[in-house]
Amino acid sequence: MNIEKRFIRKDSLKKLFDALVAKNKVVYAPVTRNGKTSFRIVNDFSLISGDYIQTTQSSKEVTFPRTEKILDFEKNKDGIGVKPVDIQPVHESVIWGIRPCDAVGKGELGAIFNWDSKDEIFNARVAKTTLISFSCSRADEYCFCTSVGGNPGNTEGSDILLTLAGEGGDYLAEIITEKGGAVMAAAPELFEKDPGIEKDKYLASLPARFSHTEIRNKLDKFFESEEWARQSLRCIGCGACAYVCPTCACFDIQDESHGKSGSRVRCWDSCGFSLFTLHTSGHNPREVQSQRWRQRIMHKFSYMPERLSVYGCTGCGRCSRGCPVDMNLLEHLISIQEVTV
Amino acid sequence: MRENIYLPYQMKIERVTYEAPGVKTFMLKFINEEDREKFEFKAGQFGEYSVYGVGESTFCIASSPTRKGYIECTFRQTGRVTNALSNCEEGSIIGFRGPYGNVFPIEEWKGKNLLFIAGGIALPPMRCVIWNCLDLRENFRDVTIIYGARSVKDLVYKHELKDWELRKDVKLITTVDPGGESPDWRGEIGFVPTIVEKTAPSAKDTIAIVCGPPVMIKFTFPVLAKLGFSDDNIYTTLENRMKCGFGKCGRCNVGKVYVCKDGPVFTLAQLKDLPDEY
Amino acid sequence: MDELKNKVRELLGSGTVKVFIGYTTGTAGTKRALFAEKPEDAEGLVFDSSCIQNLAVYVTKQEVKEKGMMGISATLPVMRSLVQLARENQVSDSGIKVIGITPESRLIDFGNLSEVEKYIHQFQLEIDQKNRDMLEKLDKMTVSERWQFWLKELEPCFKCYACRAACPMCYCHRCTVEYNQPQWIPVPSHASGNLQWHIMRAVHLVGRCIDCDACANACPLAIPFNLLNKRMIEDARKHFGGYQPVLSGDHLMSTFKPDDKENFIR
Amino acid sequence: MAEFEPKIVAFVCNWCTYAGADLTGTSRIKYASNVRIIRFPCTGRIDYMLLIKAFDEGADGIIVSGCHPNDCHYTSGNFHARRRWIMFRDLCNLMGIDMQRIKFSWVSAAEGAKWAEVVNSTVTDIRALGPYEEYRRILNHHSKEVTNG
Repeated sequence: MNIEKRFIRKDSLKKLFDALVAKNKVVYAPVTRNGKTSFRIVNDFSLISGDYIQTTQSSKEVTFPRTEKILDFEKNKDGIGVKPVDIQPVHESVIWGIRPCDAVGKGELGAIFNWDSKDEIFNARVAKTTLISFSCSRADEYCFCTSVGGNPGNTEGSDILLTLAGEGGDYLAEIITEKGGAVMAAAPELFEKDPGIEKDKYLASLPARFSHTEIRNKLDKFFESEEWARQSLRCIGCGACAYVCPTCACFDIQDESHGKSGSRVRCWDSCGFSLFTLHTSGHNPREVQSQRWRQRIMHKFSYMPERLSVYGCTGCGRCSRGCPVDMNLLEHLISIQEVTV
Repeated sequence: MRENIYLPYQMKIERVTYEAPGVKTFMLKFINEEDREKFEFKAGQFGEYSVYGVGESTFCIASSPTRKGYIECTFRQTGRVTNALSNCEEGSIIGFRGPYGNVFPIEEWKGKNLLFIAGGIALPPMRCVIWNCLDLRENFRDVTIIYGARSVKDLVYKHELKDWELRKDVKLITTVDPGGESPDWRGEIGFVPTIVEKTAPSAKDTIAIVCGPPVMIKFTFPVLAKLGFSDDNIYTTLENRMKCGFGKCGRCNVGKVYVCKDGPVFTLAQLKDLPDEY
Repeated sequence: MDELKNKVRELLGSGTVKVFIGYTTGTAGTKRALFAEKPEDAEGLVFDSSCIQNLAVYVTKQEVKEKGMMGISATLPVMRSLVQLARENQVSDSGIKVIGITPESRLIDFGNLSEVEKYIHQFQLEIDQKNRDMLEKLDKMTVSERWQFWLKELEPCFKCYACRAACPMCYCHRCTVEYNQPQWIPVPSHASGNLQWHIMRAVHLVGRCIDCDACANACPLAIPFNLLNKRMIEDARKHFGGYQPVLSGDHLMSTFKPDDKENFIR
Repeated sequence: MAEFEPKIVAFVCNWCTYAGADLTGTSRIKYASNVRIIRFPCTGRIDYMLLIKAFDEGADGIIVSGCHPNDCHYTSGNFHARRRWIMFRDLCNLMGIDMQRIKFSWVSAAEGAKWAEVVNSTVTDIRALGPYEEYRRILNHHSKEVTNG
């Protein structure tokens, strides 16, 4: 489908939001609390935060919840009854106000969940989610989408992309997919004719800092490098980077029961945890933090491109912002590019 | 194709066999007739076995794909799930997802000699391929099995070892570590690599399949090399921690290789290309 | 600042110390840990009031320990942590050299941990007014209101365990949450799992927490769970006269008094 | 509707309260049947997480009971336990866990009547409080959508 360009006036934005809520969509939008901006279900437009470069967490939780039930079981007199989770009742939802880099993350997650067997639980959620992205007019020192093939006005993955066109507060709306078209159909009168807005003029300027293909080539021979140990010395091995990341998909499968019944759930896990790869025998293939840090970088910038044909990083910078010890991914990637093997 | 890829087949424990201290074999039958008929696997593949309310655990299918209608698994009681499995009685229902992973290229081995080398609890993954080959015995030339364990009581599949011993078309060599023998032990005494060096057949036209604890593997490979086995003719299986079994949970990869998809079966030549992460 | 750099150059140059743990400037002016191993690395050292990470967390990290004798620039909370860690046999004079930094940014070249102990005992372990007010506010709520407060506050917690990782006292190789026989703490993040995790964390730190706020600063979601630790510090004072990290002797929760007062046991 | 019957879990020490509860039975003193007794070697062994686990498994109330001070079979297990409970109660209270649902007592091997009284009064109190709905509501909330801010 060709991208259709329209124009939305400042005061039409709220009307569009209200129209979506009125259509019974579950709308996730950025809300700021305790100084952190996260996607929450919002019914009231005034609660939405406008002043953020990036949300603390990515929106992946909508399609890949941190705890997702996969089946229920119940012990009965005949043994055990097992009921797979019914994926159909997932609500039609809209993610409002995500950044283009987050929308790219949708595709990267999708690659992981579909490269071999298809994860229909994930796919059902994606199918029912519409992404209304907002281009970036500002970037900070953590952002590096342009270094991994994105840009502040990237349409990839979004259903509609809104670009703030100057001080006036009006928006250029790019309707990218059929889902985006359906949003427009919810309030067609709000989508006016595009007066010919020059989108690029309003986007943040963010020169690329490294070349992801160069990094990828370099990583092929970088496994044994001492750089990993040097970089990860201050890493304390928590899972913050993985949990705020829009593309990290590592998970655990756990059973939880109360009395005779319970559920099996799929829940987030992180390659940064020391017990992630621990064998029951006590042997651990990735014993120290440098090996785990290497896995994180290699997986995103070498293994994923090779096996899944996508990079595992959108350049959103959340991992660096959320890191308690300032493990700055951009800085580390640049240093990998600079170090001689 | 199952819509929910995490959904296990319901399996009934048909028979429990005590193999060795802490080691049991389950014969599992599909509760659903349709599942039973559709289910197919090949030697070398593994699955996720689960006790509802406790969790899932990964291990190989220990029965041969030539024996239809059921699968068998052998496990040692070590962690939470294997402990719970161990407490299951005949008739209880457990979950099974699979089969996952790649297979031993048995087709390619036609007309060759086979040398199986296993240590301790690593005979189960081997047993699958041994029976598979024995059931197609006419396809192969000499078959030699070298199996060692710490002590006589730690040898698993004792009744099958007897079967193999009696067969004229199989050469079976069993061994126990020094000090592990019983008064009536008639097999070899010594560590597996030493016994391999002493008793292995010629490397010419021979495929070696090696499974065992890391330390055994580490010392057996050089012996095989010395005997003239090429890296392409030595097979083994890797076991890394896994949760999903289909390349999503992110746990099992060794470099860019996913053990759950590209493995668990590897040739030594392939292993040498991998980083030391297993 | 230069005094610190010179001191570290001297320590590394003479080989007294193999690695010096200090602060340096990180992204956007924030401060982060620096591991100086050569005298010239000392050039990167900085110190100011924004150096808030508790560096004592690194003295139990295997990869840092392997480098040999450690030196550390220690603010009051770091010194307290070190003394507590020494009490728990995690660090000793043979493994660490402490360069103290007073609240006035004066350097103290401690000869050994006993001197550090003596120094920290000049200061009471006391929680600040802002948090005291917050606790008071919570006390005024009904039990149900407090329950709702915590459900809401803990709801975003996705169990990244940054709070645990940032805490110098959480040095266990295998934490209770990682034991699964039995599974003390549910692995997934959900209301009851989060509640249990934070109760457990708070209890394991009773009498050991030195109120450095490293956990709260580390939390990527800014969850105020450190209020639990602060309440425990206040209560220890109320019930048992408070505590201070010590190099020897009894620890608040490993001991008792026959006349400990309570009013709830029938 | 039938009257609410609270589920109560009692964590007791082997040497005093368990023996005391035994005496209650052998003395043929009748007491409420709502209690499930779990025997421990000593109150010092009763991990605080067990109390939370009891709520997690659906208990409405909890009794923790052991030897009187100075009577501990292991000399000081109950003193250690007491100190822990003092702190733990305050923590739970701050967390909004209803401390009226956890009762602590010292019941000796000779106090069969006291045990009956402890159980009966606990059952009465918990019955008045009703089922612990607040805790039950937080169980099994998997895959819920991200909540409203």
